[in-house]
This record gives sequence, structure tokens and C-alpha cells, in this order.
Amino acid sequence: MPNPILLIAVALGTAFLLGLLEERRRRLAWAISLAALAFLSWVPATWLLALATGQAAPVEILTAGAPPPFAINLRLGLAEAALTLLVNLTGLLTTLYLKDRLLDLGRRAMAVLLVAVMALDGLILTRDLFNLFVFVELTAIATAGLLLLSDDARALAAGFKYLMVAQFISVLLLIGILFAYHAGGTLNLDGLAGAPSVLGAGQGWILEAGGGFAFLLMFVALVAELKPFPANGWALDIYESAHPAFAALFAAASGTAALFAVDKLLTIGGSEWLGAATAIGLATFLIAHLCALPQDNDRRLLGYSSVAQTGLVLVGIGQRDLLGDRYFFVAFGLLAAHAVAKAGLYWLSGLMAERGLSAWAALRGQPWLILAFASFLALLTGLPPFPGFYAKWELIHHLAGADRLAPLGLILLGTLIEAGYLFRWFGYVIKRPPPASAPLPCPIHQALPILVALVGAWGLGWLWGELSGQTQLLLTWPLAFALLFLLLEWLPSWVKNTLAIAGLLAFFAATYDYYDPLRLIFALIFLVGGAIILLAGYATSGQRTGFYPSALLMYAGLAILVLAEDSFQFFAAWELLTIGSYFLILRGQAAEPHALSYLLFSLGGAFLLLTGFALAAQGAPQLALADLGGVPASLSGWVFVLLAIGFMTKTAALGLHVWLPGAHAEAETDVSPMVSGILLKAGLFGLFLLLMHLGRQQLYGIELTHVILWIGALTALFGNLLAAFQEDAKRLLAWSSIGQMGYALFGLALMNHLGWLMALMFVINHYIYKSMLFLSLGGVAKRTGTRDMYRMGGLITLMPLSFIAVLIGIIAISGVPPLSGFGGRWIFYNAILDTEARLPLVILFFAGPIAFLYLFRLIHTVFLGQLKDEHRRVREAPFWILLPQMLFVALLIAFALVPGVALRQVDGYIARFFPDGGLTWDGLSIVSHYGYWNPVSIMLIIGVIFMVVFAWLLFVNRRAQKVKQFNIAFAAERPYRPETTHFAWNFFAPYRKALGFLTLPLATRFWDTLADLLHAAGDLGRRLYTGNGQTYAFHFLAFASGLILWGLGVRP
Amino acid sequence: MKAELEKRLVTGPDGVEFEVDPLRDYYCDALPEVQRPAYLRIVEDLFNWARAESIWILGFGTGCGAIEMRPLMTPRFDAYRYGIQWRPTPRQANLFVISGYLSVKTLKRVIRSYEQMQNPKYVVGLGSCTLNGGMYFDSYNTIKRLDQYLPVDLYITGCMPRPEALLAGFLELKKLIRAGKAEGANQYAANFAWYKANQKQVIHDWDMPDYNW
Amino acid sequence: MSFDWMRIPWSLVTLFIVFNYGLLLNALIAKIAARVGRRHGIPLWQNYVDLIKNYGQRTTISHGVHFYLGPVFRLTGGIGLLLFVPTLYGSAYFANLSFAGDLILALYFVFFGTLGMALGAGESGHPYAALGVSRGLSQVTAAELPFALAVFAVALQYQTLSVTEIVAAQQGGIHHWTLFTNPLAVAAAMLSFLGSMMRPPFDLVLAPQEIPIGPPTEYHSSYLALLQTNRAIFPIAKVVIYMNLFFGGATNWPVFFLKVFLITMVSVVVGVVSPRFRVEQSIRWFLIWAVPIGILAILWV
Amino acid sequence: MPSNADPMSLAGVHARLQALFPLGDLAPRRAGLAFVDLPATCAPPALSHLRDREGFGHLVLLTAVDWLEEELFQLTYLVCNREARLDLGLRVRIPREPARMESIHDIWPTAATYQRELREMFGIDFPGSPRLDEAFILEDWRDIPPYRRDFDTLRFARENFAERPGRETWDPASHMRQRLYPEANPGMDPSVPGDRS
Repeated sequence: MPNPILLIAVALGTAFLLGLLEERRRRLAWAISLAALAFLSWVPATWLLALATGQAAPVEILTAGAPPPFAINLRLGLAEAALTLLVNLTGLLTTLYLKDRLLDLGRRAMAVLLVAVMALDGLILTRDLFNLFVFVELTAIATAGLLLLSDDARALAAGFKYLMVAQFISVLLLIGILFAYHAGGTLNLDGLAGAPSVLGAGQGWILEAGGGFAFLLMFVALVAELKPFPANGWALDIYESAHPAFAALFAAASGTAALFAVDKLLTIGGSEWLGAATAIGLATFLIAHLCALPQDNDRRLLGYSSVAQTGLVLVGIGQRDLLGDRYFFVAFGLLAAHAVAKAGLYWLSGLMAERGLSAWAALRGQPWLILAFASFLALLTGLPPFPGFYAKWELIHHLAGADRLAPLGLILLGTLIEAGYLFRWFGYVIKRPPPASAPLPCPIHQALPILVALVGAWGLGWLWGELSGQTQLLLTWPLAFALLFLLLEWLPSWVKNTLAIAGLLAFFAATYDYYDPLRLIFALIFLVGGAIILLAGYATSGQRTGFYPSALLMYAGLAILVLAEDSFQFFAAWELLTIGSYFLILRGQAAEPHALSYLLFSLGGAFLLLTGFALAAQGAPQLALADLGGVPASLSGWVFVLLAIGFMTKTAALGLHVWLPGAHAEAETDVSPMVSGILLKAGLFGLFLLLMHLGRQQLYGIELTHVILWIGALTALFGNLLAAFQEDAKRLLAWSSIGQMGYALFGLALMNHLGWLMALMFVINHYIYKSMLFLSLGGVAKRTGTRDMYRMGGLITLMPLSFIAVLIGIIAISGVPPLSGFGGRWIFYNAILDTEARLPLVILFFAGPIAFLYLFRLIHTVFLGQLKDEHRRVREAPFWILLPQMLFVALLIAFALVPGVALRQVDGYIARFFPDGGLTWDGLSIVSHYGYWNPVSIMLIIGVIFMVVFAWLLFVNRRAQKVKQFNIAFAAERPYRPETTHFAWNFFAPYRKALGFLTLPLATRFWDTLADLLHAAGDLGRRLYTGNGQTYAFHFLAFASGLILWGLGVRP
Repeated sequence: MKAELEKRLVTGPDGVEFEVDPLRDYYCDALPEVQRPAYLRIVEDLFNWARAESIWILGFGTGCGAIEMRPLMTPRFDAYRYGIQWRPTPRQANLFVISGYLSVKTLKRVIRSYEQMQNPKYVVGLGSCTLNGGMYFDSYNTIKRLDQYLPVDLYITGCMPRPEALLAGFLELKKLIRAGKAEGANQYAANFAWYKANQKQVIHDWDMPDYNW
Repeated sequence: MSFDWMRIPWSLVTLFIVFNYGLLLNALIAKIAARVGRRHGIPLWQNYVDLIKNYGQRTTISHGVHFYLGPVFRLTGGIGLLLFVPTLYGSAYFANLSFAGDLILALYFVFFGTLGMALGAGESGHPYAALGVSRGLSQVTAAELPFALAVFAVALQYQTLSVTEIVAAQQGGIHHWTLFTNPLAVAAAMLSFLGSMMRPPFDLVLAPQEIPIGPPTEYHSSYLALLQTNRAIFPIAKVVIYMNLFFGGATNWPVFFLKVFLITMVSVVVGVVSPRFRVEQSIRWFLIWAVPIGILAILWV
Repeated sequence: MPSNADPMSLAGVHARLQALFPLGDLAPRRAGLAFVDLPATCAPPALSHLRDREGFGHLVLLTAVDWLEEELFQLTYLVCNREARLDLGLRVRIPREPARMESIHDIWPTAATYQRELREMFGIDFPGSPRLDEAFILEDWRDIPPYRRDFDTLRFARENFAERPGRETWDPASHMRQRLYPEANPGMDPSVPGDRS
């Protein structure tokens, strides 16, 4: 084991050594620095390995050979090893990244860099307050030195402001140390922490020793180092103006060291100070995120994000009393996510020529950089399988367990805002036109650090998965399979498509035995259904970069979801499918804003799920789904509300639906059926589980299932109504999905046997017909080059197969016999006879016929009516898009004929929950308590009558002259052009006149206003940071004096 | 030729340019054929009886004589009791009453509507104007002899004929139909070229296909 | 399962009786409307003549496959609807093919013909066809609502969805009819009935003076004949449902004829003295007058 | 004209108008209707003035007379003041060749329709008038405009429209007199065709 003191010695020695070198031997100097930093990284790495595997014990280094308090001591434990490794590795990679710049600046700059690294190491290792002060000073000087070496004038100004702040901090710290020594008689941290107290070691020592003020001063000083709100303007200026590699160092290494210093200080402060840390952290976290929202400069945005993340870690530190032995897992998880992601992002920023966020579209030149970018964003936002995810999961569970709901809510709110601006940025990268300049330069010495950060991100994800005590997500088959496609991107798309289909089917076959009938249906839809839709993928040639990892990520989420046994797996799967589908939706041509709103609503819903699960778990790290029913009655209502809203976000219930039309309509042809036909069912699956385990719940005397009943009915009404008024075919289908989900929601909330059965019928039917319709209209849109229905028309002869698919689809949706949609309606009527809730039914009855409006419009304006000039040579949709449609047609007819195959199993299963009111089978007839229904006879009778009438018409009308589209009786005139003859635009104008007032976009307005308010608030916050040094000084003074006044108030 | 009927170059969604010829692409270019009566005499007789008892008039007043048609629907004359009724679309009508003078412009619309009716179909010329021009014998804009342009089954003279005369004319038409003598549609198909030539002689801007299906 | 093959000829008998009755009834209605206008009106057999005439037209045109199939859908819808509902209560043979499904089947099968016909008319490319369908669908959304509520109320009242059982529950005297046991539901349903019979003031689908004559504008000859055939069967099939649900059904043909006639007359009487609503007026009318009654009906049961 | 005429009478209008435009004398036809001649170039501003200042808000008609012998067309703009119940006709004369007049569709949009008709029937051009060349009835007319007096409508009808042979024409008055009172007009034989054509 190398001696840890080498960390200080080697850095310092090399820095001096560099001074001896000739000025012109810059290359050598650089190599030496690199070697030194490599060594400095190697030392904590070996220690970390040894400490983690238990081969070594933490060591104390006694500098003067004497134990404390007689001499300064350093300590190297697991935490210190990890943090110094982080710091030194950042230093090493920064040096590498800065190669050109450092060669330019010369050995002095390298020496300063080394000193900075050394100082940060010292800050982490030292156990002595005064020594801490020395290292703080050293850090400040080295940081300022690095800043002042820049040629950017703004960087000079920022460096100056920084020096000013650093002096304030030093003075406060020094005075605090003086008082502390006066009060405690020692400056050794352990000594102070262990100082005798009636409350026990470390508990309120300052109160008794009269050192409260001393601690307060030190606390203020060190917290100020963390750039808390509002005393952080100087830091933002640094982030914005310094060289990005330096900003990376500043964010990843300095922040880390400062956080650890605060952590060390708090060990002597007692638990009351943890609250202060939490409050400061939360305020910083939220306000910095808000300020980042309207930001358009990438580096300043990253600066805000850094400040916010540091705040979050501070919150984590503030929960130390709660977290117990999971403290390091959580705090390190948050810290590591922040450090790696921020370093990586700053390094990426260094590659960019322009500062605007949309300039990052240049990343598209190098797909692996997109991967890196996405990984860093996911790391920051705390998405699975990254460490932040595991850490937040634990943090939230602990907070919920201890009833600290305010910080819990604020953390999640802040994270949501963060996801908002980060993924808006991602949208820019994927969708905006790249700047006209030359392709992105990415020399090896700059690529390497980014690569290391990328590998580090995934490595940390693996590590935290191991440490979490939960499921190791990266090693689950579905996720691993999805990630495999990242490596296979170079293959042509048909190979990947085959592999993906095989994978889905194989996974289904392998897990077949694990499903109960309910899960089996969902698994069939998710996996087998997914495979059928993937068939359409063969229609795309080329590599289709990015499609398969995203799609399979979504399917992985779905696969894990349906197999999930505990809340952690369920939630992780939920997040995975959300991200995967977000990436998928984003691929659509004009999908940028819609994908973002999808992601935000989904994440918002997911956070409600998280809160719900955390509340239900009562402090345990997770909860078996089957135990949901065991939640105490005082909480169960709230858990129900949180989970239900979370799931209803996914099913786009009224009010939470605004993301759906755009997201589903703008997605690619074969993505729309995935996200509509399959993904929506995830929400229903969740609701099934919820109602199955929690059953009816009440809150303030309100029957919650009754509320869902109303929501379902209203969703059905408004979904259908809005669908009737759409001009865009895919938007129409999307609104129709909203309406259909309303029906399913209603069925579930009926809480009786047939209601659930109906919901399941809707699950199956909706998957089939909506996938089919999205595919056929996607195919039509592909061929005609438009999605506006009024621009189409008369395509029936040119695209007969697509027409048949749509025809069958709309008959099925409308519930007209003999197709399977009727089964759903029949069960619906039987189900509602059992319910007491009659008023919401009125709305649902109203919604029913409105479906005819949009269905007729869909088929008429696209396939019937007048064919347009430019479409006269349109061909039928590609084979591979038609194939799944024809499969669906066959499925629909089969399901219409023998619905019992699926229904019987599920009927039996539901009987476990609702033993009464099931169906019975009398031969081919399906019999309920109220009525009966014989699908085969219906099909036969209708078929026979139809054929007889048809034969009669053929007989009497065998010589019909086939005429063309303008041969119509046009009031003795003739049509002028097909466009003016095709009645399609604003098809239901009179209906709009009658009921158009119902279509006011109130929900959209509400969410828009909310977003505007957040933006305005962020803009307001931004105005605090004028860039003026005096203002910043005032902020700092306000922060420090405010905190001191508060501290004195609490501890007189 | 009207601009909208001229051939035009169109770019499809796939970027390929092609030519659209409205007359060829938007209109059926088949010509009418002489339709044989039913194989069995008795069936044709039944049909002729039904045709005679169910006369559906196209609701298209071509001239001032249309004013004399209205009273037929009123209680005083009540043509419905003879199986006569009015249909708003030529597709479902059997009888075209050319009600009075026929300007060249209207003639074109009349031809179009007539051709859109289904065989068998009948034309009745109402008033002197359809017969020999009547008081419009020297007009620059009205035809003087309807049977030059369409096969006329029956004329009802007068300027104007009273509703009673119309009723008498319709009853006369019934007899013709019943006897199988009202074969105007077949006559039109058989002498199509002659009718077309006559029509085109007066209608200069012939902006439609030769036969309007 | 065993199928009683004798059902087929008996169903055909039903069909034959209803078809003839429908043709005569339509003529009678036209005659009544004429008498209101002090005319003689058409002869009673006029519909037969028109039908033969239309079948006897020598030429037809076709706008395409679905145009061709439109009337087939329509007539299939009419015949199917008639046969899915028991015509006479207590008669094993005139229960027709009602073993295939209950009331819900009938309610949803109503749309089969309408939808197929609308699509066929759509393929003609005629704007009036689409316009008529647009109006019709718009009106249906509001007009069906009170009926749906009434049906639900009746199903709740009798705790069954089987038409036969609903009729059975109304036997034993006129005071057992739903008309008297559940007058609110019947009131709502009869208002809805006005909207579904294509008579003024709710005839805006065909609206001869505005959009001559809506969806069937391009249909002629034998197509039109099929539609006329359906016109004789379909309204009666609908009225049979009303009769069974609300007016005690019928146990023999004379009662059947009488009840069907009287129920139909409700819409005729309203129709001959009413002008035409516009779409939005009609929708408002149903939502304001009929729907509240329907809501009361389901709350009252 | 006396300047002290009733300001609400046509004479008053005429007097005020005369101060602005070189007007001819007022030719009254009956109470509240009079005509006045003026040069063609003055008609649009005069109409504009009448509309905006004198309350003549309604263009009743715009019509033409073919003064073949004088090689002139006379255009009559009849405007109406509804409140005062006054009709005033402005008559202008324009040469037959080239027959051209300034359009007033910008004063009364409805004038465009009259001008279309004049264009179709008389061949008078109104440059700038909307849809001027769209025919109301004479689709693809190939002769001189039919309302010009030098157009021989009878000859045109004979040349273009097929005739039924044997058509006879009687003068209705003499024919009926002969039919009803044959003894009073012994000289006339009702069976003799009096074909005027």
C-alpha cells in the first residue's frame, strides 16, 4: 500500500519540480504533470480497492509523529479514498483534456493545477480545523491562479470576485476556528466531535462549551464555499467564463472536496445543524434549477445545474441522522452522479464552438457523443440504472419513512424542473439544425476524458446497483439485451430488427411460466405484440441509428414491469420504459416539444409513484407489490391517490392528457403504434395492480374509485369529442386513444367483475385496433406526404389493403357487431347494471356515439371522396407495414369469433377478487347475469344475410358501368377540382357550433400557464445575478449575516 | 377549353412529375349503349307498367314553364295520385320536363343532367318554345327545336300550357310508356353521333366529356 | 349445440310480413301526410310500383366497390336488426334469431347498416353525401343519448338485458307496460324516437331542399331499390324494439300491426306539422329537453 | 337654376352638383325623379360625391342605350336617396368605338355586375372591373355583342338554331277577332298564314 501522504507530497513535489524545468520544455512538463496525476490517482485507487474489499483498514497519518491534538493528522478511510480518487482522476483527465492549453500556458499553469489538486486532497484528508483552513486558502489561491491564467477578460473579473469571496470565507473561517479553539481547546475534528457533553459525544458540544458562535462562523464559511443561494453569483460567473475543463474541475473536484469539508464539520455540530444544511441545500437546489430554466448559455446552465446538484448533496448530508449506515451510499451516489456528469458535460462543452444550447446539435456528427450526452443527462436527473437513481430511491424512502414530506416534495419538484431543462436541451441536440461550421473536432486527448466519464457513469451505475441491495438493473436480462444494441449499432437495421423480434419472443417464451392470467395478457401485448409491431421495422432501410436501443429500452422496461414483484423493480421498470419511449418519440420529425412534454408528465407521474411507494413502504427500502394491501388505513388513501394519479398520467386521463396527442401523432410510423397500442397499457397494468391490492379507498369520506369513475367518463367524452375535431389523422387517433383509455379507466373503477373484464377487453382490443390504425394511417401518411386528412381522399382504390385495415379497425372500435369491439360494449352494459354510480354513466353514454363522428371522418376523408391530383400515382403502403396490419385484421376477426379463449382464463382469474357476477359459457353463448351473447352465431347470421343480399344485388345489377370520380350529379354543373369537391375540412362544423364550447383547451392552458410561471420565476431569480461584484458582495453578506442571525436566534 | 380541364403537370408526394388529363382521369369516357328490354315479354310488360305508374320527374326547371309545374303538387291538381313525384337528383329521376324556352347555356346543363339519368328515361317538352321556338323564334340565345338535341317523347303545347294540360300530357306519356314506345334513351344512344353534333353546333364551349355518366 | 333449422323459414315469414307491412305502412304515412295537406296522396300500392320500377331500370353506374356494397350493408343491417329481436312474444318461431344476442346486440347493430351505407355513399365522391352523413352523425350523438338512458333505466328496472324477459315482465295487463311503470324512461325514449325516424323536424340528413338528398344522392336503380326495401323493414325493426321495451310487446300479428302503427304515428304526427331543425338546434333540443328526462329516469329506477 | 331651391329637392342637389361639375340641365320626369347629362369623365367623381355628400347610397341600375346613328352609347347611372326619396339619373355618352368607360365598382361593388352585363351584351369595356369577362349567359359568344343595334338577331337565330318546318305565326289580335267575329272582318281569312318572319 502506498503511503497516503504521498498524495500531498508527490503533488507538491512535482509542482516544485516543474518550477525547475526550463520554460520551453513544455511537453516534458506536461508529461510529468500527467504522470504525477496518474500516480496520484493510482494511490487512492489501490486504497479504495483494499478498503472496499476489507484488505486494509482506514489509516491515520500523523504528520509530526505525534497523535492529535498535538499534531495535525490526516485520515484515509473509504470515503476519503473514493473522494480523492474522484478529485485526482478529474485532475488527471483535466490535464489531459487541457493539453493544448497547458502547452500554451507553460509549466506555471501545470504547477498551479497540481497545487489545486493537492489542496483538494488535503481538504478531504485532513482532520484538523486549522489545517482545513490552510487547504481552503490553498484551494482559493490555486483556483484564482487558474482563473487568472485565462485570457478571457470575464474570467479575470470572475477570478477577482472569487478572490473577494474567498477572503470573506477565510476570515469567517479563521475567526470561527479561533473561537472554537477557545471553546474546545482543540482543533482536531475528532477531538471536537468527541468532546465530552451531557448529551453524549458530538451532541451539542458547542452549546455547552459556549462555542456555538464559533461553529456558526465556521459553518457559514464552509457552506458559503458550496455556492449556496443567493451567495453564488461569483461561482456562476466562473462556470460561465472559465475554460470548460477548468469548470469541470471546479464542479467535480472542488465541489466534492468542499462538500466533504462541510460533512466533516457537521460531525461536530450536532443534529440541529443538519436542518440548516437541509434548508440551505433545498433552497439552493430549487432556486438554481428555476434559474436554469430560461437559460440559453450552455456553460451558465451547467453552472446553475452544478450549484443545484451541490445543494442536493447538501440536503443528503443534512439527512445524515436519518440515513444511518446508508448515508454514504446516498450522499456518494448523488455526489458521484453530479461529479461525473458535470465533468463530462463541461468537457463536451469544450468541444462546442458556440454557446447556444441548440449549437450542441453538432454532437449529431458523432453518435457516441450523443450516447455520452444522454448518459450524463440521465446521470444528473437520477434515471436508472445510474447511481443517482438508487440514491434518490433510498433518500426518498427514508424521508417518507420519517414523515419529512416537505423536503421529499421539494426534491422531486426540483428534479422535475431539472429534467425539464436538461431534456429540452437534449431535444435541441437531436432535432435542431446543427451549426453550419465544420464537423465537430474531437481530438483523442479530449475524447479520452469524455470516454472515461462515460465508462465511469455506467461503471458507477453497476457499482450502485451492487451496493443498493436491490435488483441489479444492469444485469437484468431485458436491460442488458437493450444495451447490447448500443454495441450493435453498426449492423443494418434488418439484422437488428430480427434480433429484436427474436429477443422479445424468446424472453416471452422463457418467462411464460411466471405469469398469472392477467399478467399473461399484458405480457402477450408487451412482448408478442411488440414483436408484431416491430415487423414494420423491416420497411426501414439503412442502420436506423438510435432506434433499436431506444425501442428495446422501452420493451425492457415493459418486460421488467410485468414481472416486477416489488416496488423497486416496478418503479425502475417504469422509469426505463419512460426514457426508452421518450427517445423513441423524439425521433419523429416535429416531435421535439411533444417528446419533452411527454417526458415531463411521465416523470412527474413517476415521482408520484415513487412518493406513493415510499409512503407505503414505511421506511423499508422497498415493498413487495403484494403487500400494498397491508398499508395502514391512515396512509392507504394517500398512497392510493398518489399511485392512481401516477398511473393516470400514463393513461392520459383528463387534465393529464395534454402530452399525448402531440407525442403520439408526431412519432414515426411504427413508433406511434408502440407508444399508443402498447405503452398506454403500462398505466392500465399499474391501475390493475393498484386496485387489486388496495381495493376501494376513501379520503376525507370521498370514495376514490368513484372519483376515477368520473375522470374515466369525462376522459372518454372529451377524448372522443376532440378526436372528432382533428384535421390530422394521427392526432385524431391519439385523441381517440385518450377516449378509449377513459373507457378502460371507467371499467376498472367500476370495481366489479365485469367492469374489470371490460377493461381487459379494452386492453386487448385497443392494442389491436389502435396499432393497426396507426400503422395504416402512418403508411398512408408516408405515401401521401401529409397527415392532414382533408389533403387526402379517394385512396381506396390505390391503397385497398390499408383501407380494409382501417375499415375493420373502425368497425371494431365503434363496437358494431360482428367484430370484437361489440364484446367490449356488451360487457360494459352488463357491468354497469351492477354499479350504483349512475351519473357518470350519462357522460359515458354521450361519449359513445361521438366515436362514430371521428371514425367516419377518418375513413371517409382519407379513403373515400375525391382523389387528389398529386395522389393519382400513389402506391399501396410498403409490405412490411401492411403485414402487421393484416395480422391484426386476422387477430381481430379471430378474437371476435372466439373471445372466450382469452376471456375465460381471465374471467376465472378475476373471480378471485370478485367472485360474483362473472360470465358463464353455454355452448358458444356467453351468458351473464343479465344477458347473453353468441359471437359465432352473430357472425354467421350477419354473414349469411349479407351474402344473400349481395348475391341479389349482383343478379339485378350485373352490368353496372364503372364511372370515375367527377361523374357525379353535381346540380347540372360539374366539379371544378377534386380539392373543392372533397368535403373534408372542418367536417363537423355544425357540431362545433353546437358543442364547440366543450373543446376549449383548459388543461393545456393550465399547464402552459404553470410552465410560464416557472419560467417567469426563473427569470426573476436570474436577475439577482447582475454580474456586478458589489451586488455579489451584498448577496454574500446577506447570506452570511442572515445565517448568523438565524443561528444566534436558535442558539442564543 | 376551361383551364381546369387542361392537362397539367403534377408532382407526386415522392417527387415524381406526371401528367394529369382531367377529361381522361376524372371522367368516364364510355359511350352509351342501346339497352335491350328484358328477355321475357311479360317481364318487360310488368316493368313498363311499373315505369308508367311511377314517374319520377327531375326537379329542374329550365325555363318559365316551370312555374306551371308547382301547382301539380298542390291539393288542386295533386299529381302524386298518378304515381308522379319529383326527385332532386337526376340519378333517381325518369322524366325530364323541359319547361319552356331553353337557352344555349341551360341546354348544356340539361344535356348533362339528362345523360346522368338512367335508362329508360323520358323527355317531355313543355310549351311552344320547345316545339318551334314560340315567341323566342328570333332569339339570339334560345334553341327552337328541342328534338334536335334530345329525344323527346312528348310535347305539351301552349304558352303556357295549364297544369291540366300537363296532367293530360303525363297521362298520355303513361300510355306511351305502357306501350313500350317511350324508348328515348335507346334512341339517344343509337343516334348518339347525330345528337352530339347538333349539340356541339350550338354549344361552343363544350367543357365536358362527350357523355356525362 | 343444436340449431332449430325451422327458425330459418319462420324468420323468412317474419321478414315477408314485415316487408309488406312496411311498404303499406309507408304509403299510408305518405297518404296521411297528404291528407294533412288536403291532397289525395299516393295510392297505397305505390311503393310496390316504385320498387319494381327501380329494379327494372336498365342501366346502373358504380363508383366503386364500397359504393356497390353500401346498400347491401344497409339492407343487411335492416334485416339483421329485425331478426335479432323477437317479433312476437310467446311465439317460439317469431322469436326469430334472437338467440344470438340480447338487447345490446340490437342497439349496436342499428349502426351496422348506417355505417356501411355512409361509407358507400362516401365513395361516390359526392359532397352532399358526406354533408348528409356529417349532419346525421352529429344529430345521432345527441338523439341516441336519451334512448340509451331509457334503455339503461329499463334494464335496471327489470334487471335483465334480454328482450324476451323484458316483454315477459310487462305481460298481464296494460298497467304493467313500461309506459306506466316507468313513464320517464318512455318519455325520454320517445323523444329520442323522433330523432331517429328521419322525419321533420329531425330530417336534416336527407333535407331534400338543402342537400338533395344527402347520402343517397348518387344511388339509383337497383341500389335505390335495396334502400327502399330497407326503408320498409328497418323503421319497423326499430319500432319493434320500442314496442318490446316500452309498450308490452305483441303476442299476435294484429296487435303487432296496431302497436307498430301507433308508435310510428308519433313521429309522423310530429313530422307533418314541423319545419326542419338545423343541426345545432336539434342537438340543443335533445340535450335540453330529452336528456334531463333520461337522467331522471335512471336516477328514479 | 335658382340657388334658393329647396335643398332637399333634386333641384337643390343639381344646384350643388353644378358648382362642382359641368352639368347639363335637370330633366325632371316626375316628382323625385330626374335625369341630368354630364361628361363621361365627370361621372365617377359626381357619383362619389352623390353617394358621400348627398345621401344617394343606392345604385339602382346602370344601363346602356345604343345610339347607333350617333356612334354613341349612352350610359345611365340611376342612383337613389332613400331617406329623401329621390332618384337621380346621370347620363353620359361615350363613343361606340372604342366603347370604354371608367369602372365605378370601387364606389358601388354591385356596379361590377352591371358592368359585366354591359360588357357581355354591348361590348363596353370597364377596365379594372372584377370578373368583367365572365359571361352570364353567352358562354363562348363568337359574334358581335347581341344588344348592339347592328346585331341582326333574327338572322343569327336562323343561321344557328334549327327550325321546325311549317311553323306559322298569326297576329294574335287580328286572329282572335277573325275567329270570334268572322262577319265583321270578311276580308280576312284566318287560315292564311301571316308569317312575319
